[in-house]
Amino acid sequence: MTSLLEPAQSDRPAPLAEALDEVRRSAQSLLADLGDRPRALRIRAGDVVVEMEWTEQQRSAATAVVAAAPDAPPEPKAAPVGSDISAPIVGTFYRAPEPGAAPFVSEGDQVHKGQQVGIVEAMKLMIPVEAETDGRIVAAIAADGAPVEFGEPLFRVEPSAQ
Amino acid sequence: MTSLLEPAQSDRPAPLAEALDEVRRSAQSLLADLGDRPRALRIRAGDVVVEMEWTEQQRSAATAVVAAAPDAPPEPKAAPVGSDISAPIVGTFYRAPEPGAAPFVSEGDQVHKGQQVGIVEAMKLMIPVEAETDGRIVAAIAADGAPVEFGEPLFRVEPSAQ
Amino acid sequence: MFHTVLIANRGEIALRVARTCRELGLRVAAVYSTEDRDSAVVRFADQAVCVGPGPARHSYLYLPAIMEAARQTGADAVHPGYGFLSEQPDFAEACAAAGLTFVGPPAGVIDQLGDKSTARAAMAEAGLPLLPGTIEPVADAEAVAKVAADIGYPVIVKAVAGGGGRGMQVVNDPDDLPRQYREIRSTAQSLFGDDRVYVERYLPAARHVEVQVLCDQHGNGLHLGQRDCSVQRRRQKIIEESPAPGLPPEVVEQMGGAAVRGLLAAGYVGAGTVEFLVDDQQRFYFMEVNCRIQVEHPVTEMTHGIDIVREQLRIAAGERIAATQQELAARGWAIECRINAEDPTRDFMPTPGALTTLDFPGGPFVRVDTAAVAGGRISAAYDPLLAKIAVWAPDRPQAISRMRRALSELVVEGPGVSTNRDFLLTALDHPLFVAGTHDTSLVERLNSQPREEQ
Amino acid sequence: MFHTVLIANRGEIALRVARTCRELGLRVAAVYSTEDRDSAVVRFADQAVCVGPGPARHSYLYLPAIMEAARQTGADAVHPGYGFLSEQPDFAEACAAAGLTFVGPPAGVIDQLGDKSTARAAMAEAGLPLLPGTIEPVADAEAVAKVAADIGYPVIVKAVAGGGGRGMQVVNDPDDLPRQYREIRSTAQSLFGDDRVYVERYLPAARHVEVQVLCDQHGNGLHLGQRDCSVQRRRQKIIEESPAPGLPPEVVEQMGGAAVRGLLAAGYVGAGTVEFLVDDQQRFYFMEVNCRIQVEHPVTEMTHGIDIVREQLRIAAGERIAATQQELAARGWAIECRINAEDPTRDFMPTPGALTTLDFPGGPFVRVDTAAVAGGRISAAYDPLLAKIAVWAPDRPQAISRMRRALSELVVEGPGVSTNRDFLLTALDHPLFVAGTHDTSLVERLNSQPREEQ
Repeated sequence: MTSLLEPAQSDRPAPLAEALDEVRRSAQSLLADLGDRPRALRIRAGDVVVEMEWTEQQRSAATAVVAAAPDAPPEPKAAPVGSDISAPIVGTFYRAPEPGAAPFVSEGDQVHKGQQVGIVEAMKLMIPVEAETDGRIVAAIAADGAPVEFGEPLFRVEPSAQ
Repeated sequence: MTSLLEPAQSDRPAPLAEALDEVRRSAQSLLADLGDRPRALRIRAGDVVVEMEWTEQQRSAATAVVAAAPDAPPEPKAAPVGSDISAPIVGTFYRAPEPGAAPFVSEGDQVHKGQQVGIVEAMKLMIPVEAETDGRIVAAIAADGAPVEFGEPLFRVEPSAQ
Repeated sequence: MFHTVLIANRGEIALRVARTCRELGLRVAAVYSTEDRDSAVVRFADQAVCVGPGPARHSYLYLPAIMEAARQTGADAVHPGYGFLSEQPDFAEACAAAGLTFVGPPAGVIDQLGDKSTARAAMAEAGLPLLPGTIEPVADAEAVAKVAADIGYPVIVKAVAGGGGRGMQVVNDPDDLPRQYREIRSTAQSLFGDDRVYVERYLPAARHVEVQVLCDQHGNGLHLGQRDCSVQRRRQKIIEESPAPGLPPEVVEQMGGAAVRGLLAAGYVGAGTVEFLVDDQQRFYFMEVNCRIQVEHPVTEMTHGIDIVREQLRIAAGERIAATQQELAARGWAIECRINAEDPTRDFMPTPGALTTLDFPGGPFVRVDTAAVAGGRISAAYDPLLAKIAVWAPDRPQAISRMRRALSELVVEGPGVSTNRDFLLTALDHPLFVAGTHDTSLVERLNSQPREEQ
Repeated sequence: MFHTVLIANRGEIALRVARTCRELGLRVAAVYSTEDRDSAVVRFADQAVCVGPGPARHSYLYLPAIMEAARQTGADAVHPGYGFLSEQPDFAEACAAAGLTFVGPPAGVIDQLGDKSTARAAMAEAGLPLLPGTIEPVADAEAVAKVAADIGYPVIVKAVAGGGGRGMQVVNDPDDLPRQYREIRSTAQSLFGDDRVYVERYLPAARHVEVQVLCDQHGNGLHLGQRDCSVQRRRQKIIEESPAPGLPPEVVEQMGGAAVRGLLAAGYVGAGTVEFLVDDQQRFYFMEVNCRIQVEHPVTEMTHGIDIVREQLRIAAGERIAATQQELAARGWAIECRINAEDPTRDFMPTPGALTTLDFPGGPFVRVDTAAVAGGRISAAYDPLLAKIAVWAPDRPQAISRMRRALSELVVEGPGVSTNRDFLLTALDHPLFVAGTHDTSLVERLNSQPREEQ
């Protein structure tokens, strides 16, 4: 019950909330009326300041961004980032060509683009996993025999300098 | 389909939306972790700047305001602004004490605080409307005999200099 | 039928009534306080009038403002919803005087049944069983003590003007009686402006079972079965279901018949509810009449396939009840949970505030009645009811499973806002509730049990 | 009963199935493509596995990925929903081979009934009426011309492997036949990898009426009445209702009996739908069998008070159908509208995109099935179905009024997103729909009418 927006038994939002609202609305309505975008916008009202700037190419789309940004979807759970090698299919990951054999690659190894680094088995199909770039295996992320989902990172690779 | 947020066939929001989101989220999470409120906050990331200041007494409630402001309800339809004289009850507004009589006040008239400027009739009750401040009637907004809602502006008043 | 219906209420019930009006092709006029400018019913309505500031006594309870709103909108009928002015005889009378149809019983009937003393007298005369106690108000502490000694402790002292769980006091010990008698009279005076009280036997382990009745203007009446509302916190219902579990068919029939007889004898018109207490021997006792639509009406609608608000409007327009009691057939089981913005761990203290996230359940056999929207807020000025979630299933165990699923889908987030969702899930899980043998003491049991035991 | 059910689908139907699994106490395993990472069923499920990228052929249609997901989640049953792999005999077979219960008919039955030629032969043998035409595929244009001359124009040439409104061509003029015959074979080859076609009489003014059937593993079968799905755009249903308006009771009974007889004869197990065309003389003709749950199953659930997904799961678990046809009782009228993210003014072109505002209807007798959430989006990778809104009422006129009310509450906003809401309202208002005498040509009528005339 400490929110300023909802003081017990009061009919009116508190001053800060009102001012914030006013400035936001004023900025939105100003921008809506302009049609195009200014380079910069700064609105100050009492303790509240809204300051906005746009680059040339951002001007045309700024309104949609302003309106939609608060509802943007959250970060994907397991998106491939950097130069990870990720699973090409959901299945069981194997680091070696057969049980007991040496792994295709180990941490520290140099790999070249297209080199096989593992296998994902799905429905008895053995699907090779290949390096997507030349580089060095920095970390083996998924364990041998682990169930992996599509797109799950298997190795982290530091790409070679071009 | 011109929104930057949803380029056709792309999985990722566009850079500005991401940055805005990132900065807003970063501000929110920073503030949430702090527990109390700083005097000022300024975060810049690329083209996006969020700059916030709090006064001493506003500190405790700032989070709620930050969270709630983007979703705050729209502008009240008929909220009294400035020094309007507004209807004290829903009913029928009369500018004169009886049919055919001269109006209580006309545009340009000086009024003093507490002076009767009209009547709202509700359920046969005649409720006097009084000036809330000394000043000059700038505009008569509601017509004689008009139905008015609670809080609807009746006159615009320019307050006298103190 | 009418042209324009003014809905003299707010929140979910205002929207509920508006929906049926729209379906009937009637114009919807809403009223709102400055707290409710952007409410669901305001957006839904064909016209909306601001009737005052947030505090209800200056808006939703302020008769001149509501009557003016009816006049300005050209309404020819007024639906009062529940709470606020719905059971004020003055309001029904003012509507009649202004030539408006009040969707509810006549002012005189509200007056008679709203006073517990005259209501008990009328129902006793119609042959309804009452708990041992007084029908007339008792004049002083000595008279109360004498009655209490006759009927045996514990007794309950109730304000004649009370209702909705307020203005009553259980007395377990004769020594406490004089003090408690004084207190309840003083409470009743300050709450209702009427310090008359009466005494009856108190049933510690009773079930709260009520009968939904419909009476038209032509002397026809029928009932739509029972609702069990025994799960209550601070004497307010939080889980309701229909039919009432474990009630023998002959009791269902007797209680239903008694309720219809009682209301017809009182000259009732419209939808009304007769509340009974049922003891552990399945004996039932008249408690009170609610002269309005109930919060929990959806469970009856789901089992009977009847839109009760539609029936209210048709009856108010003078139409006859076409069906007979024999033709009505209930199907399956329905349960409603009231989602309140409150904190069950802090004695159900309301937790109003802004709603940032709001996801309601959906899918098969789930009904949601709410006026809350993400981005809106629960106002501190009113009751903390956030939503009603009702489910239907062919039988009670499936209905409980479905309600558990539905509650698990509910997401309510906002700074400072909490709900009773988890508390409701705990109540649904209680062995007594699962068995359908719980009574009004269930919530107390839950609160007095350490969490480990549940 | 099972321990874990893998739901091999997405969108509203995946959530629909998950809800019933939860109510039955079954663990829910979901699959998702990278497009659906944050979908409703992913959040609802006990476990979720990413099975591939956005394009369905690499995820929801990719058998090895789905089978691996079932293995990884420890599923003992697989529910295929509708579309995707639901009517692929290979999938049912792979499940059986992996020791998983496939919630649907055996692979051999799907195979037989999915081929229109063998399906028509089987149903003809079971005594179901067929439109005049060929049962065996026709080999060349000359043979088609001969059949067409026998049965009379217009005729319809259909791909044996077709379905869902794709792979068919109406021929009005004998002169067009050779060209149109070549075209449809070529289309069928590219769509289904099977260019066999057959010919039957085309009914320009037919109603599409289907029967919901349930068959258990013990040879018991019954039907849950009819659904009329005559309101179609581009041969896809947009408004469905139950019962079918204006169908005489004897036709209801004969068609229902024929559907059950046909499926039992085919060795069907589970929930299936037999589709019929009904001409203006109320004669009905077998069209096809759908070996899965239908999009429009909610209307049957509402009139019968039966959770069809629950029955699917119980049947798959080997339970017997306990009820008899005589014990089943439908109540009232239900209508469903499919809300698609599409633009009716641009030939129903899909309008995928971000959803910034999303308000669904609620209140009495309204059901919403959707996986859409505000802040989410309608993906361009899949079908543009945004939500199903279904209503129930005691009779058809009230159901139409209620649907109009419910649709009026719907708010969908987002950059570039539009819906068919207003189009649905126009269809509901059409005098032929209001009278219940419309047929599958209704949408064409609406589109060819100038707006002023409506």
